[in-house]
Amino acid sequence: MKKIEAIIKPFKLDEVKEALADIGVLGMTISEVRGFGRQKGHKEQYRGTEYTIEFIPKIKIEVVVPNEKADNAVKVIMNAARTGTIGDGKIFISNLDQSIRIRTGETGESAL
Amino acid sequence: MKKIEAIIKPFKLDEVKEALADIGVLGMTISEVRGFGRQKGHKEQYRGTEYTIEFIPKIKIEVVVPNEKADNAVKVIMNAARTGTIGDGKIFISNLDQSIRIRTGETGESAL
Amino acid sequence: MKKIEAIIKPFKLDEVKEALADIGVLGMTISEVRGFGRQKGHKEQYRGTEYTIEFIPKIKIEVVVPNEKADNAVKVIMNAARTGTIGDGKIFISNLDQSIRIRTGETGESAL
Amino acid sequence: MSLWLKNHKTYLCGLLVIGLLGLAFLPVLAQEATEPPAEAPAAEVAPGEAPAPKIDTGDTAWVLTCSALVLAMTAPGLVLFYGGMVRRKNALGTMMHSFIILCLISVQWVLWGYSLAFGPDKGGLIGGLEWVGLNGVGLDPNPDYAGTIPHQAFMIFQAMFAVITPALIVGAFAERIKFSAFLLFTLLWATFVYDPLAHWVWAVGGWLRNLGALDFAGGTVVHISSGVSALVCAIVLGKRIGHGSEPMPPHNLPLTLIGASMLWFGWFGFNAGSAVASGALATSAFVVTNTATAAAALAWMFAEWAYRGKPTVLGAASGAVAGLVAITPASGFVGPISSIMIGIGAGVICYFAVVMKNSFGYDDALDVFAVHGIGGTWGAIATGLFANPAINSAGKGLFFGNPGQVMTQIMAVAATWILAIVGTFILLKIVDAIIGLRLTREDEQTGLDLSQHSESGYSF
Amino acid sequence: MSLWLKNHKTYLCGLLVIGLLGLAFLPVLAQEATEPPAEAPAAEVAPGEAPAPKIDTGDTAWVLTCSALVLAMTAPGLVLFYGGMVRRKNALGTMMHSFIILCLISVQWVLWGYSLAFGPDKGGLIGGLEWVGLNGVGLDPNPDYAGTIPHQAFMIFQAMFAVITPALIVGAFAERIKFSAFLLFTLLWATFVYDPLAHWVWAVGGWLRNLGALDFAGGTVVHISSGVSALVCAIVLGKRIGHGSEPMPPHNLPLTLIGASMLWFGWFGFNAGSAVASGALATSAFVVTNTATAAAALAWMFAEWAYRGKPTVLGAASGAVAGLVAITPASGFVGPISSIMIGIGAGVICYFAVVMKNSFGYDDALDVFAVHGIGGTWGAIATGLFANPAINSAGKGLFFGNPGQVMTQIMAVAATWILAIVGTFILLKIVDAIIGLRLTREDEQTGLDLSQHSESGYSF
Amino acid sequence: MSLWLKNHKTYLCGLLVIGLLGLAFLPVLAQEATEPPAEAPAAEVAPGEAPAPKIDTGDTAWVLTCSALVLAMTAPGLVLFYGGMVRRKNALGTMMHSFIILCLISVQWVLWGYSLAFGPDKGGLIGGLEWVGLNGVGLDPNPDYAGTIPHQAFMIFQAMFAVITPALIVGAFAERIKFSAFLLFTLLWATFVYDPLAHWVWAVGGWLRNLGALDFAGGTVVHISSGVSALVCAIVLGKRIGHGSEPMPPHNLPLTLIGASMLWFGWFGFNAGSAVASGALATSAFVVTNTATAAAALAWMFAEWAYRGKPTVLGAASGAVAGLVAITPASGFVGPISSIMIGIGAGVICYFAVVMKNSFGYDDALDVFAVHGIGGTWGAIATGLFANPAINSAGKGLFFGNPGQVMTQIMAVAATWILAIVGTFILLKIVDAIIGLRLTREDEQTGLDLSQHSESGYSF
Ligand SMILES: Nc1ncnc2c1ncn2[C@@H]1O[C@H](COP(=O)(O)OP(=O)(O)O)[C@@H](O)[C@H]1O
Ligand SMILES: Nc1ncnc2c1ncn2[C@@H]1O[C@H](COP(=O)(O)OP(=O)(O)O)[C@@H](O)[C@H]1O
Ligand SMILES: Nc1ncnc2c1ncn2[C@@H]1O[C@H](COP(=O)(O)OP(=O)(O)O)[C@@H](O)[C@H]1O
Repeated sequence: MKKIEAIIKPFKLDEVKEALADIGVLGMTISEVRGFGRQKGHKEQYRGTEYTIEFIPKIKIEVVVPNEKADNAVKVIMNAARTGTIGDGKIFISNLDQSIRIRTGETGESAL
Repeated sequence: MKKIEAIIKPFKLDEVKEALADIGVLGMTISEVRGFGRQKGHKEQYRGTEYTIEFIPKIKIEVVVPNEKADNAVKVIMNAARTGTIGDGKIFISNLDQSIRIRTGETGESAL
Repeated sequence: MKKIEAIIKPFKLDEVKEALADIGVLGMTISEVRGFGRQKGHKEQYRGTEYTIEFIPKIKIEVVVPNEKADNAVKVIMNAARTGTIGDGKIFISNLDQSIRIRTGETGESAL
Repeated sequence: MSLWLKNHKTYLCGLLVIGLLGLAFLPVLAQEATEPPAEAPAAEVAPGEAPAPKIDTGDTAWVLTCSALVLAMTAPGLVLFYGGMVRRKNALGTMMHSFIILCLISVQWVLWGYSLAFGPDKGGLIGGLEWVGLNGVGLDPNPDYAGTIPHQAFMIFQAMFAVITPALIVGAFAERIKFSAFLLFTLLWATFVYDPLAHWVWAVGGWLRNLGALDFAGGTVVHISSGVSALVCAIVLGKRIGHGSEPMPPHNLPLTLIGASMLWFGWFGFNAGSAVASGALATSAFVVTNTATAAAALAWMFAEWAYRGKPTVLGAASGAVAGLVAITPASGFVGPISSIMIGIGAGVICYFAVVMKNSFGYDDALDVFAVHGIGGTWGAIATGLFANPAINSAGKGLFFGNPGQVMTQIMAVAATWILAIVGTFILLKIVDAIIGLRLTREDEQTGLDLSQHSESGYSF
Repeated sequence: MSLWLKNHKTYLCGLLVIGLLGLAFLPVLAQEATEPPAEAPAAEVAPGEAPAPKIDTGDTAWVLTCSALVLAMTAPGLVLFYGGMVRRKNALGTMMHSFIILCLISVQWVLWGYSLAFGPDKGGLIGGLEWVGLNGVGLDPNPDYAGTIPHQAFMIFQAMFAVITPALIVGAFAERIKFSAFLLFTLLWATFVYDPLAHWVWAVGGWLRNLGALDFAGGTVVHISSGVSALVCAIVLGKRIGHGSEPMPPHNLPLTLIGASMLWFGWFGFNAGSAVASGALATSAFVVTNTATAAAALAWMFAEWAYRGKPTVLGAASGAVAGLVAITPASGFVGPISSIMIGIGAGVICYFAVVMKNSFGYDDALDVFAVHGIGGTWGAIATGLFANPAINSAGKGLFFGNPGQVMTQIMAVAATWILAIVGTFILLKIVDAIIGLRLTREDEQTGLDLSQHSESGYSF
Repeated sequence: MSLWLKNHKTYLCGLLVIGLLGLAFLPVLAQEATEPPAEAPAAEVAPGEAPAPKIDTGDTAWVLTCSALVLAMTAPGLVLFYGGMVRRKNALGTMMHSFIILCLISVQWVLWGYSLAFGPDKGGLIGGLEWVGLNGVGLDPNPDYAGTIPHQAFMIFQAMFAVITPALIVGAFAERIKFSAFLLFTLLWATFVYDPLAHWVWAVGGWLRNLGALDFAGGTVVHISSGVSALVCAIVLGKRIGHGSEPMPPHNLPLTLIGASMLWFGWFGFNAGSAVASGALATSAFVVTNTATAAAALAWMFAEWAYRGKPTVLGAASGAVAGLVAITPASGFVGPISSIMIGIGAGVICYFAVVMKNSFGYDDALDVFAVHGIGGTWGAIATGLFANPAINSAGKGLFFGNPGQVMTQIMAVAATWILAIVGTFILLKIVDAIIGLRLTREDEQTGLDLSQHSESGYSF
């Protein structure tokens, strides 16, 4: 199994979710993260002071898929999350030893 | 070393923590995530509009353990986190190259 | 490529970020997590009741670097994040199969 | 049929509440249409003409202002005070409790509550139905209650008291009651506990009033009654799931502190408005209210600091509320130095009442009993101690040479405790039988907001 | 040059607003300097002397109190009510809308708004410029409007109405308007829609006033005008990006509920203050305001419970506001039982107006039209039905034997709708041409807070 | 022993505060008991009887209402305004500062503060101890201060001023002061800086009052004194850890905006209530307060927009407060157009004072000096410019032909600056020696909420 982690722009979440559902990936876990990279942050000003907020809100999607589905999943995430502007984010893929469904104890791909 | 990531129902956190402590796992990191899967979300209604909130609050526990403790840790997490209803969550296990304790620079299992 | 995950004290974030930038690591993703370990939590009291809050706020930094930069990155994180007191946190290193830049589709180290 | 009933209990309750409200409704509509134009307030808009004989503009301005202030005690005051103290998942639902009581009792009071409480006396125990739908409650002063303001001004001022009393109770069953059951219980409690009690203490002919019990602004009627009823609720409903094992810290203490501030602000209306006129007595009540509250907040804070090592913000806020409660019955009878004593007493006594709660084991979630029940009892007795005839000739306490007053006060307290305990217990059992009081385990774990209202308080 | 213009449009707008404000500014400064000391209020500070002949201290206290209460409706009332309902990224920007309107119109009103609205009548349509800069608006009573309070007290009370009316509209274009465009539109709308309309209905010589239309506290002037204008704004601006596809839940409903509470609290000033005196009429208005509001909140809640299965907190809060809106024109004319009817009507009608919105497809983000436009229209007509001459001899409705009143009310409503639609449409087009109404796509996605104000509401 | 002392300093401070409060306590208790029943307010509740000779119900209603409004400025006004501006970890602790000052000074004022400030004059510098414990401060009017309201009404109105003044200072030492040190400092400052200053300016016999300095509602006494003292606090305490290097954005600006709104709302009581009567002068003060505030908010916003490119919400809120500050001393002396000038001046001057702060390098965390110190100074001088004898015969400024007034104003300002600087500096040094002013590094990094109060503001 592969674990795919995608850091995307927050407003793209719904599209990515739909795209994954379309290819039969029906589970995922997301979290709110903040990213730092090429994309410039924004300025905020409070009375006399100005701050540059360098960390930008992003959504991290974690989705575990069987090996054979990984490439396809990456592809649809990329298509759905892309706006073409800096800061669209990254996809990281790593290997997973095992996955287990807590409710039933099923393991491996049938746990997904 | 193994990294165990468990996505569980939030109100099970305390029980899981106790269960891990009982087998001598004394460190862990948790985060608030939202999950999408078989478990159905809930409806919210605001004036004329109804939304289905599909992402459900979950807790992700990340715990790094020596290889030989991994199976046992997975077992106690599973037992403590299980309610038997849909949405109990998943456990993902992956391999870790190295771990380091920042304070002392210790590495490997002694860093845990 | 290596994925480095560092759990650090929140007020050390800026220093770690600067330190990484100094060695040319210009992207990272952070999230707010809570940690449990040797460091003791704090007490809170509300009217008649006293609670011990065992989970302590931490920042998790995730940064993906080419293999050859990994050791250096770990070193600077360690130096920047260390206060020498309990709870300074951990660094976990694991292997990454692939990384992709969503905007361009670049893969591997050039995606970072 | 019985299955259908079971599934629709929640909804049936709605109908029940509507039905009860509607009962008194139709007969009085006609009455309004034919209401005699006893006086012509319209004259007021025509510039230059004299106002109706006895109405004093300053007194009326004051009582209307105070009525608005007392409304602000319930919403946003209590809404915030209680809403901030619960867990996030119950924030909205808890706020809704206070808010909807404001709506429900405002209508109940106009329809039949005022008549039961202040209508023509029946045997010292209850008002008659003569004033149902405010029939006969017009814009001329009613000298029995307030000689210089329109009768309806007195009525609406009292309405706000009828509103806040059940709203105080909600802290006891917070985080675990069914919304429909809560609605029905509130309506019944207002009708069968509050309205009679208000009659006993304040109405012309009420037996406790005749007894000579002193209660300037509602120590017994409002605070003891709600505090003691809260205790009964907490015991009958049982503990929240996880009580004692999981931490249940307040989700938003800034809201609670603002709520306490709004309570303080509004309480000037409550106490100083109870003079039902502007002037010296209102001023005196205003001054002692502020002083006792401040002293009580300091006392709670220092007591906690000494006992537990840290002065807390929630403690200071709670102490302020305890002080407000305790000075309420005394506010028209005592001077500033006495009010400091009453405040210090309230802060220390209520703090230890809160601390001791844990050893009794009931789950009065937001400490209504400790603050309003115990604080109100202390205030009622303190009135019997500190009442100074130089402030108000109507009241003379132990320290001013009238030991009998303390006994009278204790009798009034006891009567209130008994009515509250018995009445609340019976009503809870009735509502439990009809609808069931508690949420299902799953709904409780989900929280009031989603399970009862399909809403989330926050979406960050 | 034209590029420069394009890049600096935003800033130019600021200058424009300043300029417009400044226009009436300089001429009147001199006037103030030479203002004759017609009366000597300073006498008041000297103890023992008699106050100026006709000023009543109770009435003045009441109207000043009410002015403060109506201010609290806008800020913090509307600030919170609307601010809590938008998404987090627009929280501050939306709150700013109400807050800055308070600032902008407070100044506009003093400079020229009051003169246009209440100044010496020109053909029933508009006030003259005689009172620009409050020239001649002094501290003696003006018996045309209020015979027992200083003229400036009446002026400042009305100022708060002029403030809140455009502030109600902001719910319609929430989350997508440029701040500079918003500022300019507001200033124009206040001047060219609100001021004339206030003249028509309330000023001596106003044609709707002469017609005999009943509007005690501003059902047409304030609520229909803002509600209908809101609809036009929603249509002209178009939908928010993602409307209908993305969820847009309120980010902080506790704030909204507190806002509704503050609206309720402040509305006592709005309605009962409209008696411009303390006494029987103010009391009557106070009582029916509270009762109708409570009934409407219950009605909305039960309607929603029946129709959708759950009683919501936002529903109860919205129902309360609908009730406040509907009772506004009727508040000085009807009795308590009628007010329950009006409230129930408001709750049910406005709830279904909100539900039906979705089938029409415009994006009135915070339902200003459904609550204020529809609710106000219902209230205006209901005034023609329920006005009871026993309460106020100036008003007699259908149910009290005067069928003609309903027609008069409908005419006033129609006139208001027409002025609001035409005026708002033209002004929006003008502002769109000068500055452009909508945010860029990117700014809208970023949110008002960062894109318009470089601030974040929360930093947790 | 000395180790024990060191470890228990915090707690000792508590005792010290109690002790100080208690000092004046016991002697006066007996007095109250024997207080002669000089007048019988109880008569008021008996319907139909005439009120005490000189008390005016409208004036009393107004002053009591205003007292409640001024309380709302501190809590929830300042609680929210300051509480929203700090970082999350200090939210509760900062709110506590304002709240507990309300409690502490309410008691101090009754025990000895009022006597020091307004008691029988001793050499123009301080009041005597004759009125300690409100001995002799009864319910009959005191014509020296307010001839138509009970003396205690004047006293409680003034109490709210004594409360808010030290509460303004807390913005300067926010996020780094020890709670115990803060408590002691506040009590000393109120006693040794505020009380004498209030005497100088307002008491019969006070030397600045005799000099003819104009300060209608407390520009010098309240704002300059707190603003200048704040500067001293900021310098003596030093910068917060991380100041200048870490971002320290406000954690909850909606709260700050609500706080600013409540300040505006309550400030009507502050300024218009300072007429200590209802009527023309109160109305005039009310009108100019609203107008100046609005103008100042706009001015700050446009200044910032021009200077930094974006109009901010915090800027508008800050501008409103600056306007309120500046109009305070002028509010009973100037007309509406002048008030616009004063407001514009306040908005622009205070904005640039805030901007310039950074080049001086002190850490006045929430800009108390820039807003209250500078804004108050501008207001005091502006009073000398714009005071119009047509509004109030007691004041005549430069523009109305009296150049000397400006000099008098400058003298009053200078005297206030000197007292504030010297007094605050000495008191800080004393408190630092006894308890230590600053938190430990670790406590500061943890935040006030956990380190000082063992509480978390939010638990989301
Ligand atoms: N080396 C990295 N390790 C982990 N996350 C990264 C790394 N580089 C970038 N990111 C994440 O990807 C996001 C987008 O990266 P950025 O450089 O801004 O734009 P782009 O993806 O278009 O190159 C960042 O905000 C950050 O969350
Ligand atoms: N393929 C997946 N990848 C990552 N997380 C998943 C995946 N499938 C499910 N999850 C996580 O597990 C949670 C529970 O899954 P769900 O399908 O609802 O129930 P169950 O665990 O009982 O099968 C989800 O809410 C989500 O957080
Ligand atoms: N076994 C573990 N797996 C995952 N995270 C851990 C583990 N042990 C500790 N941590 C994380 O590291 C943080 C610091 O650990 P702690 O034991 O408190 O101090 P130290 O790092 O000084 O040994 C914890 O708060 C937790 O977030």
